[in-house]
Amino acid sequence: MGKLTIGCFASLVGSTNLDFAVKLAGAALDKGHKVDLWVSGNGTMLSLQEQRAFKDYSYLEKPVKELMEKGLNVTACEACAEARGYHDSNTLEGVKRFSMDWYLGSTFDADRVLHIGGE
Amino acid sequence: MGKLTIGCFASLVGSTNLDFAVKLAGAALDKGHKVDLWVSGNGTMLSLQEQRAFKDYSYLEKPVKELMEKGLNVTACEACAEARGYHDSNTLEGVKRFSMDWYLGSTFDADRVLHIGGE
Amino acid sequence: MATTKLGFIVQRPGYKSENPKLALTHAIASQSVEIYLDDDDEVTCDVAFVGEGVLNCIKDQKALDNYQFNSTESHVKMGLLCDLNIFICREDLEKYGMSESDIVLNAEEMGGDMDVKVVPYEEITKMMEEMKHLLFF
Amino acid sequence: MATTKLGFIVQRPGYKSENPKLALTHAIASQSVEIYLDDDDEVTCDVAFVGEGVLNCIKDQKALDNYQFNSTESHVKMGLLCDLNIFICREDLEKYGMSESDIVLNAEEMGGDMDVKVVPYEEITKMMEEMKHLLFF
Amino acid sequence: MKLAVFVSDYRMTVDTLERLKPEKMGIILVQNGVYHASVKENGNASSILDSSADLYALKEDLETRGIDPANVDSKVKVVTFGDVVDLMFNDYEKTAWL
Amino acid sequence: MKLAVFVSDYRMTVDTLERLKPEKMGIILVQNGVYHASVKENGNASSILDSSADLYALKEDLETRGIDPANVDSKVKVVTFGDVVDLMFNDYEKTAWL
Repeated sequence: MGKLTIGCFASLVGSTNLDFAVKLAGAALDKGHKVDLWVSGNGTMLSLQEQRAFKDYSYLEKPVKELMEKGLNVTACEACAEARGYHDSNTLEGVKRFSMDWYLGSTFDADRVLHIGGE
Repeated sequence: MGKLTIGCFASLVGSTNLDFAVKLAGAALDKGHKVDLWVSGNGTMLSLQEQRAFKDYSYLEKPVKELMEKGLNVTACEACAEARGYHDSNTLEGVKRFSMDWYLGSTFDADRVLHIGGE
Repeated sequence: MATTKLGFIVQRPGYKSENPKLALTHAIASQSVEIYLDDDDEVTCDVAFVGEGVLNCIKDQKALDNYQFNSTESHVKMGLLCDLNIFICREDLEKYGMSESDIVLNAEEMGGDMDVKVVPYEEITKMMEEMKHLLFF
Repeated sequence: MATTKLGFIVQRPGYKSENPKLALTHAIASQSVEIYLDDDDEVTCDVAFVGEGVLNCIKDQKALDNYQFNSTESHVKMGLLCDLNIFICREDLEKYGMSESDIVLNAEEMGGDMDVKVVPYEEITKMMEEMKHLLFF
Repeated sequence: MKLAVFVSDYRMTVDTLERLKPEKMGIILVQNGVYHASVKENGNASSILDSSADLYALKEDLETRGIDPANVDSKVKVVTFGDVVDLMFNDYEKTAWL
Repeated sequence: MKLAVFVSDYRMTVDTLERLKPEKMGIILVQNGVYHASVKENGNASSILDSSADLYALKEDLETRGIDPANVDSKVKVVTFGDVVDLMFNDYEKTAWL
């Protein structure tokens, strides 16, 4: 079993990039891999708590919480989050916040890295 | 003098769509026009309070406040905001939140509409 | 009594951005706009799918099963249910190898009476001429 | 002691998305990554601008004057100041009608020693082969 | 109709522009759209400059990207945000943001 | 190198794909990239299908867009999220998301 680091830099609602990242993370965990998920840029939207669940919009809080219980490690870029008004006080429980070096640190011993940039 | 309604549906940081919308609104106000700014979709990011000012990111809270003092009318799409975790309690002071019909209502007597979609 | 006509032009496929859905939800909001207007005033919305935008109209989109959110198809149906004029460019359907059998045509199963209007691009040009304001998505 | 090499490939112009800047800020973060690693382990980052990505390297970008945020140019200079290898594809510069006189070449005025490396695409391919992981922006 | 079309991207992702045939058209290059005013790809200027529309490019967006407004194609008039407002109100009736 | 390239868009905004020449390449069509697996533009299949790479398309993303996985081009293998994980770990070493 290996380690997969996913970096997702795109936004939550509309583009399905974060939806894709979360589903892929789930599939990798199910196969016994360790998974780190780094969200940066607009992708930090994932880390904000109390997003309302509407059927017209992606709603990832529930699947992310379930995957964190299975071991998914989610970290948001602190500066990208702060610039958007997402602070420690309104971050989803269990999601960590670090500076960008965390992502590089995660890639150090990753067997595979999937960096979702493309916006 | 006329009325300009701007609808901005794209995100705050990175794309300069909201920056553009705010500058255009300012230029129109300076010329004596009335300006309504509707933010929807990822554009609702504009409405979240306490965004940290970093030189690497757009920071629109200050210019938006200044323009609101000059009469700029800013309204965010309530559902789009809620879906992203932006609630009444953390909305920038002076920014209104309504459902999508507000945008259509604003266009009713607008002389010009600039709808910034394009994502 | 006055009417302001808005033309919504959807030029891009869905799912990469939520704009095609937002076009439909905003157009549907014309149903409740009177709370902002004087009696008898109204805002009406026509919606046209052009270019790659016609890909939004493919039927049997299983977004709810796979990603747990409503498909763009369901939004098109909601628009029909609200009696919006929904135009689909015939040339662009053909360009992408599609015919009427591949796309949403109506919202009959939800009790809707309206059909989508598959029309030559020329008709969409005419619609754009008639509108007071245009909103491109 | 082990080194993990990352290759950052910037394929798009800036200002439409913040990704080109985030490529540089993340690559620069390799300077402080040791807090997450054992002694002597390291992560190094090379950055390459290809395709329309080379437009990020045009000099005299006045983003701060016009939009009150740092330009992508200033991020390229910060990368040089942090001694990153920054490659710019020569064929793509030529494709877009530019020469070395149009682009950021160094960060001398900030005390940097490194120059950007304007190289044939082949060199960038070689860099990509050498890296353990690739990150496309 | 008199239509002001905002082109905000260099790599166009829609084909709408070439299909619009208003009686009067202005193309306002903004954001990454300003690259059309100066960048030559393989020696060729952008095909947008072949349009019979009136062509404008936003000064602030040119400068932001390192393009000297003095160096844009002679067919393109460099305008400020204030000029854009005047164009919208005085010269055109409707707008399209592509 | 052995490279898995994720193509996530129908209208490509980069020219990177045709320039990548790894020893072994897989192209995984995801998100709006899945349109390449089935849509014919003016009667022509996507030029991506001419690639000598191994071609895959994500089942969930096909279905989401109303494309029946049974109807994709015969060169394209339909895969699940789980299959994508296995491809990444077993068949390729590096990834590129275009």
